[in-house]
Amino acid sequence: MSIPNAIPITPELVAAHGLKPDEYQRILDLIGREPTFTELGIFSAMWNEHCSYKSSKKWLRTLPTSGPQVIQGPGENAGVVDIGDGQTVIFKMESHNHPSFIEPYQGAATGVGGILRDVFTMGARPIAAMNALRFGEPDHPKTRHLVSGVVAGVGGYGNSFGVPTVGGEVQFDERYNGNILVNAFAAGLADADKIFYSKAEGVGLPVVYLGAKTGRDGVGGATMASAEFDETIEEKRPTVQVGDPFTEKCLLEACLELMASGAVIAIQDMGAAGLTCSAVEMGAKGDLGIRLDLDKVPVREERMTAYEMMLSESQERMLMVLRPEQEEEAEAIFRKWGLDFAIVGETTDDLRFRVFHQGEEVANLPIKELGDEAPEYDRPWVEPKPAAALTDADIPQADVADALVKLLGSPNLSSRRWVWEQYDTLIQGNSLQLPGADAGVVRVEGSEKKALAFSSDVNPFYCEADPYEGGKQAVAECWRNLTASGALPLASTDNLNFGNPERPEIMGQFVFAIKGIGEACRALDFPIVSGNVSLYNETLGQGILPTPTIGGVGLIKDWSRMARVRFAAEGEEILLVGASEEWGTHLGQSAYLRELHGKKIGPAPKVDLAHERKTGDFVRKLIADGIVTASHDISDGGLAVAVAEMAIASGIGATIDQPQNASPIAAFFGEDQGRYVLTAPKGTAAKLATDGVGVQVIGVTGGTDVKLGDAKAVSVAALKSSHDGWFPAFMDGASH
Amino acid sequence: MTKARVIVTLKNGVLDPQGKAIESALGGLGFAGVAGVRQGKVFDVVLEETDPAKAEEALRKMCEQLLANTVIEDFSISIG
Amino acid sequence: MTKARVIVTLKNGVLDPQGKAIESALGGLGFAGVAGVRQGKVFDVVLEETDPAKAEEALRKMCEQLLANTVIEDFSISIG
Amino acid sequence: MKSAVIQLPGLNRDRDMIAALTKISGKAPVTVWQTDTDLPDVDLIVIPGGFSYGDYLRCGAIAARMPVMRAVAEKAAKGVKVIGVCNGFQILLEAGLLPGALMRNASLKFVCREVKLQIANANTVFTNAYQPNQIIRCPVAHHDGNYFADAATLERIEGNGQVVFRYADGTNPNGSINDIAGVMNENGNVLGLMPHPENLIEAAHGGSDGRGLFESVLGKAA
Ligand SMILES: Nc1ncnc2c1ncn2[C@@H]1O[C@H](COP(=O)(O)OP(=O)(O)O)[C@@H](O)[C@H]1O
Ligand SMILES: [Mg+2]
Repeated sequence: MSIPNAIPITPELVAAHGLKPDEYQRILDLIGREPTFTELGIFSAMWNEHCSYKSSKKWLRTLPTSGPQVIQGPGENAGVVDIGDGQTVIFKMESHNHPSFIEPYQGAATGVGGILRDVFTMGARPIAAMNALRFGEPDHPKTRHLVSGVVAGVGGYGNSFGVPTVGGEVQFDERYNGNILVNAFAAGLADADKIFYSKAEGVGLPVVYLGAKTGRDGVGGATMASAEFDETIEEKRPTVQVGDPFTEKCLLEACLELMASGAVIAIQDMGAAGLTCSAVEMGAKGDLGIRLDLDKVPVREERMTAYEMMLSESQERMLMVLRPEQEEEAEAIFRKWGLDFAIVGETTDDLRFRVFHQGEEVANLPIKELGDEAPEYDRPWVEPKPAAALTDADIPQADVADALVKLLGSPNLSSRRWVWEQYDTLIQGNSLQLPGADAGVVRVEGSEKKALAFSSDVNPFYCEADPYEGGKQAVAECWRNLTASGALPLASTDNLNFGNPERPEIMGQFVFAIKGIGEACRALDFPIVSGNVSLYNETLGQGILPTPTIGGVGLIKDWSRMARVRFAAEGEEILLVGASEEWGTHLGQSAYLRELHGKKIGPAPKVDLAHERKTGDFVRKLIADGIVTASHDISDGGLAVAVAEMAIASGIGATIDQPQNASPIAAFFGEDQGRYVLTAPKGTAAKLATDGVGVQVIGVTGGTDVKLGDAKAVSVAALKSSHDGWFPAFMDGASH
Repeated sequence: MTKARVIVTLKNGVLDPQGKAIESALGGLGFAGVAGVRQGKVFDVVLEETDPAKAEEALRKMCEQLLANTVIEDFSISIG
Repeated sequence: MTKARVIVTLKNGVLDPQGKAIESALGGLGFAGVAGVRQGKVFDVVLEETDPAKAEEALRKMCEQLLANTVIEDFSISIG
Repeated sequence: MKSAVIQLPGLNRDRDMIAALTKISGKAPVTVWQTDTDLPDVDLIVIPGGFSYGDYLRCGAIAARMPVMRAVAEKAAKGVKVIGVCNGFQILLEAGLLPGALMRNASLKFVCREVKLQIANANTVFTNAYQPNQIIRCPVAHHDGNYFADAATLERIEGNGQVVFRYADGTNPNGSINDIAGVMNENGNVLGLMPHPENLIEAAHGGSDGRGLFESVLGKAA
């Protein structure tokens, strides 16, 4: 079944590699001859959208990526951020959308494996993971199968590897029917003086292959991730990669042990397009050539060709440049962990990427140009037209209490407990806040007081209505979730999931979302230090909702002072911070309209970044000063849902005033931005110096009911049963 | 009643971490000369259907829809 | 080389949560008349040993020592 | 009181366990690698949780056959106290040091949540810091914790008081027979349990109900 090496290069073959005729011409101009079959494979891997970012690079450059806290921004395996005391947090988010649609368990599992590797390649021990998932409408025949497979896959890998999953997102919408999104985030800890990079240094040094053996898994995977789905999808199946979390855990321990020994000069994990991308990157970054001898590569299948070895996406592998005098020591560490260790090449000074197999030179390419000369496009785009404003007639009225119960039990607002209970959220013994909180919080080992907070956010409905405001909002909501837990947001990572960039309206979404993200990150001092772009999320011409997921990390200086969502006690005053006198006004694209009335209409809420920052800084200070007893940001579903979540988490009820001169629907379900609900002992608000931040006392905690204004009281138990009920009932439908 | 046995195995080339781990464990226990292990699943199914051809047809459908993950697995059915 | 297949099944009376879940899932998918499902494991083992009797003897030991948990499982071996 | 923690590839709650033992006894345990056959002279051996060898084949099966486990069995026979938590429990069962077997959870899903545990036998070296029938909080995190034993075995271990922990108040997360969460051997020096007391020992964990187990075997730190 193996593919012979001497295959004539035809236009069809070039097209099958996802290379456009002008891109192929670029290859011919660059090397001055026809590429060999293996070389064609190498180019297709390096120049596809996934690896080269050819459609997005121009726009990614506009994002803010630096700040005094940033040690390493985008361009390495993961971003590195200072958290004081010589410690750093290293993190990134990455998509595994297409593979997860084809084989949900393995697709999601290998997605988690890939992002963990990105983090520990840099010398960090992973301490937290998140997963942001988007599925088609619940009634779609594939949805349950995909949910159950993806969740089992995320858990299957992360639990076995041993990293706590502390947060994430799950959302359903018909626009993901044919293209689900699986975005995985991981963060690790490393000392600032023990970070490892991929830049090779020194000529004539051994290039070492580490980890698992190479098979034919995912040959052509990176090419697939850059292609739009069509009916031929069935034929693309055999490229499925299988994850082996046990080997990954051994690889983690072996790598950290090896790094501590001082033997590592440069290291790079093999992700998309495996050996090719990792070798080229290590060489190109260090201004060195690389020479590989494929006969030395540990393989697990017979008669593998050079082409297959260069493009294999077998998991749990790394490439390293080693200090030759420590070879024996290094090999012993890998043997102890039962892993492969093989010297497969060396660094050279000729700036060529030369690959040998069975005595033949199968590739000889200019190493820098493989990356640097990749095509870059300024794809045409059109400015998105924000949706028209709503009129009163667009907004159906409803009983506030009934609406709240229903909203809490709707597919997109119900509790995700069914999901996160399949994840190990406690392992490592440092989890301070588990999923269900505004942010997952993990204690920092080696420090008495420090903790890190994590959140992942985006509202794709806002982004569809207005990519610019939606992009701003994704950043602001993430920043707000970190703030609500008491953390100072440090930096973020993005996972930009969009449709086909060759369509100007999709490209327009992309351009404007990035504009919004950049602006918000600048205004909030929340630079982007790593990220990933996933384009072509489109099936038969229907694109997904624009979904720029933002993953954020914040620092809590003293975790005994962090805030939780749950009400702390009865008889405390409930403070609404950052809201207008009418409390809420904005219902465009709200959960109220969408989940209860099936209407995805109206403009996205506007994010006033100055207001956002001022309000957040104020809230964070109140938390740090120990003044507030509970804290929650207001997002989907508005004030009513936020208060209900605080009640459900604590089992304590609340009574909220009736807003003056305002529509109760907008007041309770409006999704105006930059707002928080806090609680504090009675009389606290009156004594606060608010510095112009709006603080209103809107009610009191206590009892067993939640009562919103003039609406009837609903028991916390009823709210909880609605909130907890939908997901298990939905998934149970799978087997009946 | 029909008793049937369904065997589900990984397709060629698909990584089998379990088989690999077992292979090396056997080596560790002193069993020399183990050249390969692949792990699969077996389902012993009892059907009320008595016609073997109909039973086999039903089992094939069960395999395609549930018992096997045909993206990465093959299956075989034996009746009786 | 000898190719062998080892089948490991749960002993009668031992709880089989996976088999039970599959049984009810099959019902849910509309397959009527499934009277029972038990799930087991299959190992396809390649041995360097060429003598079938010796191969079988080795496999038996592997089963007893590793492949089966004889507290709850039975095994059977077929060669070739 | 000296303790040792066994390390095998794929175990991943070893760090949690080492931290717990260190915090509670004031002394770090020694660690023992899977190929070691010479165990140090200790009073307590702990096999922590995780996915030894990926839990491929059966949970704990491959680990149970590693050289270090022969040494653990010898120590156990001499009366040294042994605790296996989660995967450690599975390993002890596979090694034949405890009766019964652990099957896939009845839900077929991994489950991580807090449950209630009843101290079914407080008259053991592992539980004497608890009250008889005391109900404690404890987290679980596992895929294969569904305890099973045949009728004769069950009768025997119940009769002998070998059932040490039981899931209480309807919180059985995995379908275990008789709500069994932890069992010991007849001699009373080898204990296996699915829940993770090491993850509930301090304020940061939101409670310290798990300390009792460690305080029973180690004595309270000064
Ligand atoms: N896939 C998931 N894995 C883990 N936790 C999740 C997942 N999906 C949602 N959660 C958790 O459920 C809670 C509610 O999610 P969400 O409504 O998106 O939060 P927020 O509105 O605060 O951004 C959060 O604590 C989140 O971390
Ligand atoms: Mg929130």
